[in-house]
Amino acid sequence: MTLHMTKTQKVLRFMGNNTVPILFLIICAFGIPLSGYSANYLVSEVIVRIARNSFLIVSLLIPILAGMGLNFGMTLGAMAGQIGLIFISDWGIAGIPGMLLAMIISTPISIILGWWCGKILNMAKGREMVTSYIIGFFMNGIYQMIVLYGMGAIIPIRSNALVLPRGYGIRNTVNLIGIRKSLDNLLTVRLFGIPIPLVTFAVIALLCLFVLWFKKTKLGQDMRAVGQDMEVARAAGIRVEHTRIISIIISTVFAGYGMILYLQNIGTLNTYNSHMQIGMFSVAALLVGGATVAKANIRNVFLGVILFHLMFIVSPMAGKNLIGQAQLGEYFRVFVSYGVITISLVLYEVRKKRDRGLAGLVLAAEQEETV
Amino acid sequence: MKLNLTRTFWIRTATIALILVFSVFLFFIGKQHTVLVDNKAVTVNGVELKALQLVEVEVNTLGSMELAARDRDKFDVTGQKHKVTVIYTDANWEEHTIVRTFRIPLMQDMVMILLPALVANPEGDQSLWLENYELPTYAMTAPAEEPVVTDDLAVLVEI
Amino acid sequence: MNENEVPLLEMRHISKDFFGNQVLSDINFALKKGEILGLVGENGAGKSTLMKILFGMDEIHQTGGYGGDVLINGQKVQFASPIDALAAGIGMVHQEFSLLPDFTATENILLNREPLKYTWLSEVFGERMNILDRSEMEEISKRAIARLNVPLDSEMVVSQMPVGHKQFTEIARELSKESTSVTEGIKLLVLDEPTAVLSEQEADSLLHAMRKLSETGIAIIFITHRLQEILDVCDTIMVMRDGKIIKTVPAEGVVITDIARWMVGRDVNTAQRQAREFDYENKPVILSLENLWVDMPGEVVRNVNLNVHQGEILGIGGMAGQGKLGIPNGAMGLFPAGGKITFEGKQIELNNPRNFLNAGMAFVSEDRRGVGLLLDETLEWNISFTAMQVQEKYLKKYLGGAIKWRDQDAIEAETSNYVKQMEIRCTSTKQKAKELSGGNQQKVCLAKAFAVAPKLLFVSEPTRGIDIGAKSLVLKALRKYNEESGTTIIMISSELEELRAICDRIAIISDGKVFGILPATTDSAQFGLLMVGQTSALQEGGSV
Amino acid sequence: MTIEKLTSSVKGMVTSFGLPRVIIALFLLVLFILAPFVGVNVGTSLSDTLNRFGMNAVMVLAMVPMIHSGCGLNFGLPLGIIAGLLGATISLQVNIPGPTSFVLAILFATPFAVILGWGYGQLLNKVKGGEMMIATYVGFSSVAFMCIMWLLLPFSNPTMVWGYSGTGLRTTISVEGYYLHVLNDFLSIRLSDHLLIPTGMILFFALLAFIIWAFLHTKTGTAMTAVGSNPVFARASGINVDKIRTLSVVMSTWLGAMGILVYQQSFGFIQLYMGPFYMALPAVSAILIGGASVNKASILNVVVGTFLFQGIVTMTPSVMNSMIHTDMSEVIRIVVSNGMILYALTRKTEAVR
Repeated sequence: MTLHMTKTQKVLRFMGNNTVPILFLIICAFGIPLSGYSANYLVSEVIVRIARNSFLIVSLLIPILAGMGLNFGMTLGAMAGQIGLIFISDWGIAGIPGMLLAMIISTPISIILGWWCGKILNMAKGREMVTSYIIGFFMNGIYQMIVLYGMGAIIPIRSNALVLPRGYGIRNTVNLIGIRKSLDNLLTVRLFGIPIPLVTFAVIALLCLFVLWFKKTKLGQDMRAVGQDMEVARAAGIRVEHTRIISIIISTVFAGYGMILYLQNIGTLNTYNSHMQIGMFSVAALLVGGATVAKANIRNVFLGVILFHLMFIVSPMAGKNLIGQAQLGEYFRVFVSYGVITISLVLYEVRKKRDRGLAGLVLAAEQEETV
Repeated sequence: MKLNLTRTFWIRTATIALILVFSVFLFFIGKQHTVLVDNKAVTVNGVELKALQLVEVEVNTLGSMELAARDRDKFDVTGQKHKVTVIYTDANWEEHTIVRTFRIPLMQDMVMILLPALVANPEGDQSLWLENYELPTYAMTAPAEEPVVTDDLAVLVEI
Repeated sequence: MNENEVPLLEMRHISKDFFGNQVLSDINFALKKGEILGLVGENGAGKSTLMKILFGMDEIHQTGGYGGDVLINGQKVQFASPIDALAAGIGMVHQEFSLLPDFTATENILLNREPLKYTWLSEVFGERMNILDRSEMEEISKRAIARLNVPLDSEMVVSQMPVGHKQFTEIARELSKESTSVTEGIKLLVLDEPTAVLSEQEADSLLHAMRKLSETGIAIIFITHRLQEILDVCDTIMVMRDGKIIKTVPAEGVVITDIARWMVGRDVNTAQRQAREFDYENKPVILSLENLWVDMPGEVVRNVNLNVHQGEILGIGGMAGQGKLGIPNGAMGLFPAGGKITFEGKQIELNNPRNFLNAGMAFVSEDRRGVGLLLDETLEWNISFTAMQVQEKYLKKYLGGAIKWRDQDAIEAETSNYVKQMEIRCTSTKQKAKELSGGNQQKVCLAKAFAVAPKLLFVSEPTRGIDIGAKSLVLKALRKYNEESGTTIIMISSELEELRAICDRIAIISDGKVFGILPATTDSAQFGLLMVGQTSALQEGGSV
Repeated sequence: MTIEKLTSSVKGMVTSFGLPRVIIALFLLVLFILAPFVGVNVGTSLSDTLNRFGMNAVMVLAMVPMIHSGCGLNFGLPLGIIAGLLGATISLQVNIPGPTSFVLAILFATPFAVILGWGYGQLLNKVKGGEMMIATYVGFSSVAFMCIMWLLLPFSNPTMVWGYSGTGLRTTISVEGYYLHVLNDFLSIRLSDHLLIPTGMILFFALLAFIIWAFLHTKTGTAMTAVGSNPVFARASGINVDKIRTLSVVMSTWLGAMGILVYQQSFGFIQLYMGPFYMALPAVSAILIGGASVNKASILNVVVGTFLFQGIVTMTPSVMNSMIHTDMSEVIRIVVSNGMILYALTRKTEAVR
């Protein structure tokens, strides 16, 4: 039974379902002229960021498919990727072989971390998000223990450029000169003077194709089933817990690869910070693209990267031109990143409640008909 | 756990083995080395060789560079097998070109090509003109401890 | 049909007890290929336990298995799990839909049994990396739907389907289980109240489909409360009561009244009759419900009109899922409700429990653990809480009432009073509610309601899940309370005999509406008819 | 007592107390035992622990009302801290030196705490079941929002604003001359050279703890506990669940504001901008270490938890540093505190709601 909707109601509903992207369009529409950046500059910056970030964001899609919400535990994958990068930097492996080797090293680490994370999340059904978020913090402690105290002491690291002067522990920043932009610069085409890293885009396109293909596999179908109703899936003989763990493992592995891709573009690794931020920014970007906790697709990823990073690029300059303080714009974008996650989470919960209330409305309408 | 020698098991094992082999391969081709080219007087087999007046050196196709006497410079290369091209003019103002290939030991970060030795023994074994090079370990005056910032707030606003 | 044929399913001397509580005893029946067996009985007659035994549900194994033999095609079987039963060609359609809302009919029909197309990645990552063969899936599901002969769109998403189509999807899922090397095609289908949620038209087409299926040789066990449907479609009728088979008769020539009598007609002396003469007609109406609707999942109330007289004990009965539980829950404001409720002449605003409590009503919920108790708190808290919050009992006031301090002594005294009075077995009044047995928990719930000294008391399923001794204590306590303090009591129960034991009159709810109100002394067959949705010739017992 | 009896009673104690808690308590005990052997002064350590206990206990106490009403762990503590910061900065702006400024700070912080808490409570009522994640992000976004405000608000006290531009508040503001150590020094007892008891601060905490304890014994407090224990029961008993929850959130927010003021007077500085960002996590894990769960907490949990947590935070750096010349305390703190939160989140019994 459906409630009849008028045209204005439909528009309102569309607005309601796309509040966050619309909000961001408005912010960008005000921010871009205020910043005074040229279109050319903005486009080239956005392209750099699509190449840099979208792989990471795509890694969030699969747990959403399995109904586990936003995987804040993707920081675990990022850590694995960083450990891979530290090793190849130490060994002095450069270029594409270096990246590939870093990915190969990160894979087993990601798998173990993802498996562990999935196990924990199975113990905390119904509050996966907050749990995965805390897992990120917890693992950060372990990561620090390994990287700051273990590396150079127990795990052999030879390079003086990596190890702190005290003899163990990795420095704050690791220069990834060996693999810096090695993928981006492999094949670059200039369109209207804007450099486009073709190979990186090809890799991202390949990943997107994989995700689309994955949804058609048996495993993908099982994940959709588990995501909708664990009990029904279980009754049909699907191994619910196992499937959920696999979805987290896949996400973690991809996050690791995404991190390597991200850092090859940046060129320096902030050993103790990069991974913590990346979770937050990826989640925020995905939500800006119109995804919710329960539904996300590839369109959301790209729309999100574009809108979110446009805001990110323009806000310091816009703040400076508006108030005279660039600092203000920087705080503004941090506020917006967190704000957007807050709004999305709230809207999701409110909508969930509203849909539950809908059944009552139908009943009341029915009642009025009969009376 | 019972080991199931099924087809899938063998395929998986083979895949893992393949990835491991591939990693080793990546290690070989991706390993970065620094090749120093040195134009200083050296003594090889008891023969003292003078530095060349002016020499043009190129490793692989990384662009040639000119070295005057007592100059030293470097090339960054990946992989083990490389080619060095040396162009120099001898006392008779005749231009000579020497092209040699050489191998760098896998775990050696730095090697040095002794140009006078190479010029003197263009056909000789690479050990005559290529020597492993280690960065001198200076007696360091207790390096300043680098503060480690593990708090991710510091950079939160700086992306 | 050949009489000497080996029956498809045979059950011999099946018995089952849950920790000494005999729920099934000496069940014998046989089912032939293509036969439709109508299985009827009140709630708790043992139908579902019997089906659980057939399917080898975990619940049965965990409670010590069962006695007797189950034979399929003359072979003794014992299923370790429902999966095994499915593999042997037995399918079941539950009353509760087990469907995924965002999947299409096809996807649901073939859930976890999808035909796959090979991809090379599966060699490394296991067969779940094969992709679904959509066209094959479509074909299989269309074939299954065709066997049902209903207009079901295989590509429609379940959440957009009318209820009937969801039911068809469930049945099609069972039918799609064709013979493979490991599993056998469907031979026996159990339908648990499939028509309960259907419109008449939909139910007709389902019955039609059942006939067609039986013609193809599939045997069907059809569980329903709609007796007319049984007569329409079944070959054999089996009536169960109190864990025994009362009658197994061919459907031909049976009339509805017979079935109804077999269903409910138990020996009168099993339940202690405490009938009394109570002249409710001359008492004022204390509570009236008009056009009440309640959105309580699984117990939807659609349009209830009911007058309750002061001082009476009114019983509300009916089959599970018909809406009888929705009435007190909606009236007390626990679930969204609409309509009009008047108490002592004043209309009461709905959807806020406080209004009802303030007006002097109280409610003992059927969901003891979920609604009735603070499981993690002491008995004292449980018993005193509502009275403290609503009527400011057990409070010491300081600073002119600005500070309302919990009066521990008063709470303790009151609690031990109730513990003694109601014979609540506990170590102390400080014991946690979750540590008590079900019967004692129920007594605590009653004490909580008595503590507010209500003028009208809703009691929902007061004897659910408690042993016989506690049952009669609870019922006695209710009757005593009614007689001593003159409190009007509305008791909702699935057990008709229990209602007949203490109520003055009984309203039967069917399909979310009051189907009839009869004095408790009426012959139980009359109630049986009402419960299965047959309007009785007798329509007395006051205004509806 | 026989050995079996002993082991079984120990086992019972461990299970009732929770294994992680026992491990943490034993760890702290070992640290205290080791301390004199590695040349760490126990008196100083104890004094430090007490001081930190006083500084943080009120913020841990701020967890109690929300846990009681079933709103879960208050990851949104930064919101309360912001109310406290507003009170502190306005008090400094008014520029009345001495202990009076502390009273003023409390007075100014209160309306902000009530308003923010009320709004926050309304929000949490709309998202029942998903409180914790949303609380986290409400905390984060409010901190980020206040970063903008600290730059823009028209404060002018020269001790607070950036010297070179004359506008915008500094990142850290000293409270010297205002309320530095007002509570610490009140009735403080010096037992030895190394052992100083900050009586005033502990008394202040005791006062607030008493108020909360007393509140939980009133009619409304009883209702709050019932709402947390079983909201459906409470609703069926005529309680306005949303109102009680909002009240609990307001109380938590106000306690958060008080907590940061106590913290500042001892610490000596007001930390603005990203300062309050992660302050919720230590408080959350402290109360969990103290034996609280996602929906049950008592004053005792607060006291025990804060002591254990702060004890570890003070003892690990000094003892570890003297033993292995490595300061792993930060890592240990991260692992212990987040591990504790994870432990609480994954408990089956607590995952019911």
